[in-house]
Amino acid sequence: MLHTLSVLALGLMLGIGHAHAAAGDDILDIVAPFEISGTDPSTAGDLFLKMGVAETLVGADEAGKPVAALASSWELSDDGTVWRFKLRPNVTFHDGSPLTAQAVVAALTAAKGKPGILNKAPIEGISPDGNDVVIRLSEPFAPLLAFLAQNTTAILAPAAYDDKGRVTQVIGTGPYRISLLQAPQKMTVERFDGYWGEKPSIRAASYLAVGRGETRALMAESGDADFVFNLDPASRTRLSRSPKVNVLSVSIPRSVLLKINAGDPLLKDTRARQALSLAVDREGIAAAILRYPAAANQLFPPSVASWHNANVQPLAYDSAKAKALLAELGWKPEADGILAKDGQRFTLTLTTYPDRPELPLVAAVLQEQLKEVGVAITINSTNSSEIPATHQDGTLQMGLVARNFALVPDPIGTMLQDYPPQGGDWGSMNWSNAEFDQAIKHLSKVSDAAQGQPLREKAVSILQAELPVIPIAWYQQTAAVSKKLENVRLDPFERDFGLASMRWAQ
Amino acid sequence: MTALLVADGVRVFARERIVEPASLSLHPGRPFTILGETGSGKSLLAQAIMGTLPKGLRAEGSVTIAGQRLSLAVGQGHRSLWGRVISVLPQEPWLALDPTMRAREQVAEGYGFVRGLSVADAARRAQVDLANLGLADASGKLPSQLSGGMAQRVAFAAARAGGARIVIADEPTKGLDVARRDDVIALLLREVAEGGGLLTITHDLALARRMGGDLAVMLDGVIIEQGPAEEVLGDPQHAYTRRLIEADPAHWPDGQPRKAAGAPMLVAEGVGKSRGGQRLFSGLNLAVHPGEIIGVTGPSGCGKSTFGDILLRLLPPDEGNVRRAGGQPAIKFQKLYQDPPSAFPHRITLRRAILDLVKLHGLDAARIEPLMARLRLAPALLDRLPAEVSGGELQRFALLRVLLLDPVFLFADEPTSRLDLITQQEMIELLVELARERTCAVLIVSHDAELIRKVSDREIRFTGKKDLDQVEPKAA
Amino acid sequence: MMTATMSSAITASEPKRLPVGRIVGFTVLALVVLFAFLTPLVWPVDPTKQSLRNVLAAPSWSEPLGYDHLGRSMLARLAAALRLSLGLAFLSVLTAAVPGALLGILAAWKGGIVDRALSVLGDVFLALPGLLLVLMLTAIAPDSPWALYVGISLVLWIEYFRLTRATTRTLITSPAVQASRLLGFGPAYIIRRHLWPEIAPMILTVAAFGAATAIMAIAALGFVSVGVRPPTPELGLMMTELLPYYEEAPHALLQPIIAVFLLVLSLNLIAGRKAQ
Amino acid sequence: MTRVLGYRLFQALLVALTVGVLTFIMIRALPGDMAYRIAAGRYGYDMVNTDAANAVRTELGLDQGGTTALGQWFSDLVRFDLGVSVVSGEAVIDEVRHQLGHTVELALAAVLLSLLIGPPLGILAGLRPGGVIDRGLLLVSSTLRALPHFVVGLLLIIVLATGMGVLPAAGHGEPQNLILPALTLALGLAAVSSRVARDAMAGVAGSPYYAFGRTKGLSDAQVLRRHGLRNVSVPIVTYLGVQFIYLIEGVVVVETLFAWPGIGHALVHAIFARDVPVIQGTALVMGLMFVLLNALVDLACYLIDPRRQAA
Repeated sequence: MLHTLSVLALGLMLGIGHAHAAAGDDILDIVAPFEISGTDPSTAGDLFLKMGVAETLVGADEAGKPVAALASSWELSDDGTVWRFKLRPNVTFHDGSPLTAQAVVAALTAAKGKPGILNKAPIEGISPDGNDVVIRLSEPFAPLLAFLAQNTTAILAPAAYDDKGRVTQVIGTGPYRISLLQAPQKMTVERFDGYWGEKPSIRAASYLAVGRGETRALMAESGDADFVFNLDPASRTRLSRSPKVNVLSVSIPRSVLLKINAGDPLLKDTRARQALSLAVDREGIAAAILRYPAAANQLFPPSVASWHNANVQPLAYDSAKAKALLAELGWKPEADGILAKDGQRFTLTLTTYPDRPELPLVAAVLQEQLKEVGVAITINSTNSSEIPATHQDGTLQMGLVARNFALVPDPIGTMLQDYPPQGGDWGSMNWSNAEFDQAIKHLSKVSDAAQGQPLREKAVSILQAELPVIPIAWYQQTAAVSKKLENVRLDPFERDFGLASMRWAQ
Repeated sequence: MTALLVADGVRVFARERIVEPASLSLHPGRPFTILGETGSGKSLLAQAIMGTLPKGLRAEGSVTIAGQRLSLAVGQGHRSLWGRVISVLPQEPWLALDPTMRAREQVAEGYGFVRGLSVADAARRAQVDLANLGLADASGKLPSQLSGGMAQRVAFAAARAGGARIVIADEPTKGLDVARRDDVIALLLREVAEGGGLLTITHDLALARRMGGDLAVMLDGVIIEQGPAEEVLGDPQHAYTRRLIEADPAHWPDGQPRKAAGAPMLVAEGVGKSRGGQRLFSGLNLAVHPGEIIGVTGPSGCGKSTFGDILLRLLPPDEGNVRRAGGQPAIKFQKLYQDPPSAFPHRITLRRAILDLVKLHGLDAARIEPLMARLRLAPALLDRLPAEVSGGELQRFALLRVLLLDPVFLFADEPTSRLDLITQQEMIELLVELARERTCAVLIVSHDAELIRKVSDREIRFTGKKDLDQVEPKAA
Repeated sequence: MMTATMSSAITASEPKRLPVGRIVGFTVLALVVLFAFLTPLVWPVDPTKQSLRNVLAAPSWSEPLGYDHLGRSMLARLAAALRLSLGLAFLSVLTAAVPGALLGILAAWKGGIVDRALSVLGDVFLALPGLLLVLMLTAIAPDSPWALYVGISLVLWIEYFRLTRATTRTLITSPAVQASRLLGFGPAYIIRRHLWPEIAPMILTVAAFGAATAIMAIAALGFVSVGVRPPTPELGLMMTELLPYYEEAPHALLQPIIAVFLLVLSLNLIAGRKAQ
Repeated sequence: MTRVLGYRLFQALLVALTVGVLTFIMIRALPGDMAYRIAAGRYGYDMVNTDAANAVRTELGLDQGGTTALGQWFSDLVRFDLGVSVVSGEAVIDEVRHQLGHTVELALAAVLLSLLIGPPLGILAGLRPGGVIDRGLLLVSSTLRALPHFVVGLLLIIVLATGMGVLPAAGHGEPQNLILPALTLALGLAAVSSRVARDAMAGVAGSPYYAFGRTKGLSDAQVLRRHGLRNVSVPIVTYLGVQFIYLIEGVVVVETLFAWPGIGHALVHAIFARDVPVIQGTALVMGLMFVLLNALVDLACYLIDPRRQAA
């Protein structure tokens, strides 16, 4: 009460002219849309990793290749089932306790017991061995390194867990330690002096979750935030003209795609899916909604070099051909232009979710474009969980989703989840292809990049031909960064804000 | 003896002139009363003199107060006199007292802010004033806790506290019953006896008579007669003044009481009623015979109206019972209300209201016209809303409405208390005449004992003592 | 007669601006309604039809209000959004007013247990943040205006209930009603001639305010992405969608804002200034 | 007074009862699978899948009957235990306390600001009905009332934050962060409270006791102080009670616009994520706050108005 009053009085009496300190001090203010949904890495690990609070056993470089992190090196047994990780020496947690093999095993075991990523690897056992951590697999599993770089596997100190395995406080090993955590919106961190690696230049930083894109843009514009993550297309255009900020962008392994129920009578025939794909004007969508060159002519963008296949026939826009294909399947337009066959009309429900604001817009454009070729779409914009839920109960017809292929730094992790023979919540549905399955299965066992290349090309070309999902657009991540800040790089895998390497301009 | 206040050619204008030039002088120790009906312009005249005319009205002429001459056209100079030299005893003191301030404080303000006394002194003086008025206990009370008479006295003390010797009393007896009215008159006269100036505005002939001093009679914005009160009232020169005096129930011709005849058609036996835990009356017996006129008097709050409502079965009695003899249907028992506008649906025309009634009971619409003529109601009035006709006219419409149903019993609850004298007389004459003609029994309630005495065949007098009641035949 | 004119001249110490305000209010509302409902007849363009070439184009003769960020006709969208807001507001107010008023009369008339039960029900709704109700309902049926409609009606009815109950309670014991009863009139007559003429103007006032509240609420919910979803044109949603382009295309963002402004202002003017 | 407070207590009980039952029924009626919704809330759209949903289902025992869960909630409530958020795993009471604190801070600042803006202007206008101030105020308040909160908020941000750069656009933590959201709410509140004050003042200034005060010899300032302010403040304070509803609704929009971590914002999120305990707890606390505030208004009226003390 008194506080409020005095603030008000101050503000009013000084004619609110008192310049705000938020962005003026040496605290780096970061704003992003992600809410802090708890203290457990399984729910909020991404933010602890992004803010440099927690670290994983394995890291990833900008191409997604595994690099040393808390594990300084590793080796794989010849049969490909036993991984031995050598821990980096002289690493301490923020509470001063040392990083031991026991601590790592405990953290990984806890992570494996919770929804996340480790429970999807064929792990038989995790055990300490001296200063090493040994992970035994039931079968060779090449993406394990990428899995161990994923944020839900972040390593916290034993003191972080209570007796039931729940995380009560965040004690990591990263260059920054948490000084204040106000879930779900605010977190402040300060430099951790006992950090094993290079000492960061930025002393302290704050993180604020701001859900509204417009508000984030306004904060960048007004100088309230030094680093604003995830800009909406319109604000990006506006901010790029602002004298105070630089707008950075990086192509990321995330694609907008139409998840299709290939078991649906209307969509069973590959030609029907191809027709839908041909009816989509991707360039138009990219220009109007995403406002950067993002038309996806295949599933992966060129930046994901290992999975981008330059040799496949690009997906194109040709509504005449789309109509021809549909006519070939026996569909005839009715008076209102909507196709029908045997008294059944070509109508589909498109499920999407507004968590990513561009999705409903893209859905609206798709609705228009598909109407051109005689396909009527009903848009159901709902909770993101409806996609996996309706996948499971089989009622989904089409879903418009933004899929992150870098859940782990190697897209194979996502591919394994999304495109298994029985279908995946965020990938194929009632579609399978023996050649494709073979290729993917093989890939999960091959750890050599060059060796996997033909397999990847094979898999991508099958997806391109059969279209269990129809790629629409590729994403770019964008951020507005204050000109006072130097050495800012955007991580295409969205693992890290890069706080530790930033510095104030002199 | 110099005049305390002289008004010279005071006129009031709205768009046109609504108060014609009026002049008067107010002397110490001699009350001055302006008598007139509602709308005669008497209050406007007083407001012009006081300098409190509402927005939209302006005055001309001049007023000299305590030797200071003010031009009303200029409209300045009053403010410094208010409270110190001249003050107003407002009408309806309940409304004129701040509802959220205790009585003593409202009086002490005059001492504190106008005379500049300290808070303690002001409070002490206020307490003394209130005690002198018999209100020592009321000083800590809020206006809502005061009776009308007490509020009037508090307002009087508050008006006087600033030291003003000239008091303008605007309808000081409005809404007070007879006993309280006498108290106020005594209070005002005491002030005059001490050498103060008093200008009273009233429509109440009895008040004017009791005040004595000088009297001016106003009609349609004109002072038609002015002079010492005894002279004006004793030998009125103007036809209107004569008419006004004749309309006083005291001057009505004595009626011819009739003996009750026939079997009683309405019988109350041992009726009793309480309200808010207080016994109003009990054990009342009454037999109403066809065509008789029964007067009811008594102080306010004694249960007169409640008794009438019980007879009409609008309220259930707590004890005893009411019987209707002769199998008369319910609609033959009707009521006339005290405040005519509140007894009609507000938003429909009188024609609509009456035609609704005709339609409901399948009455003969042809009866309306002659009856309206009898009641001296112009046909054009039918197309007005209740609020657009005068109180007297509306009460006659109410009479018309019930007479269409050929009632055998009519409960007239203070039917003329909101009407001016002349209108009152017309109304009562018509009521009595028509009731007699149709052998309709009437139970008429009034606070005016004179009126009751003149019109009724017999009288019930509520004494006001809670469980004592008295039913006595009228002394022939 | 002089009496009547004189005293009304005196009591009207403040100028009677209310009728003028109402006339202006009704005129503006009528114009907005005409715009909303005539536009599709005169200008039959699909409000969801996109032409990506025309994104954010300024007004021109061929498209009087310009295009939005997806190249949709602003004119068609604005008219459709107004129809939605007006329709929802009208329906909510109607469904709140009719049962609210009837229950109010019932409670006052019957008194006793009926009155107490209904009043307690009213208190429950009063004590519950209305927003919660609307939010929950919109969560049940995320895509449809139906939830907004039910939610807003449930919040609004209480006002009518309390008002009619209070008015009826006073009127029912008034001499006028007593007189009508004595004269043999039944409840239907009393409602028609006594209650309705008194209650109707109040209901108009509350309804106008209620409609304004509803329109604001729908827009506000659209702004927090609850309620109707894209591509349905809705005023709040249009503002949210066009907000990022406030520099590029201020004309587009201003249109829904002006539409809400005119609607709410006209309704407030109709309601008059007393019944806040 | 005891009666009034007793009534408020009764209202509070009603709130607890209805919030419990109503939210429960509604949540059960929500479309979609609860386990999936909660999983989406917990793990985000990138990580929600059937495994996560199944884990949630087992962990939270979502298969148990509805009545059992409702009974559990009520028996916990009696012990002031609102349960644990199914999304974050934090105790609901802690989450609500944390968010409520921010909302109360914001709301309080808004009410105080609005009281500084609205009633004084309204009283000035009411002293001269039809005058320049009155007409000007009518224009401004009509305009403000016809503009949605977020439009006002945005205008303020664009002018004061991005334009002039004197205030932060959004965020919280610094004292200055409070000013813009509070001002946004306050302008909306003042637009109405100024009219209430104006009408009350015009009524009081036209009343016989106000006129009597003047003819008693008091100066304009004395009459205003002695007979004006107290009588005007009763309707203004009473109206505050009504404004709290408006405030609660404004808070949801203003909090999302200004990234203010309050209870309205949290409620919207909890509904999206089907965090039943948080929804129940938040709704309960909001309802009880509303009742409490109204009780405070009753108390304030009681202190201001001696009529209530006498009654």
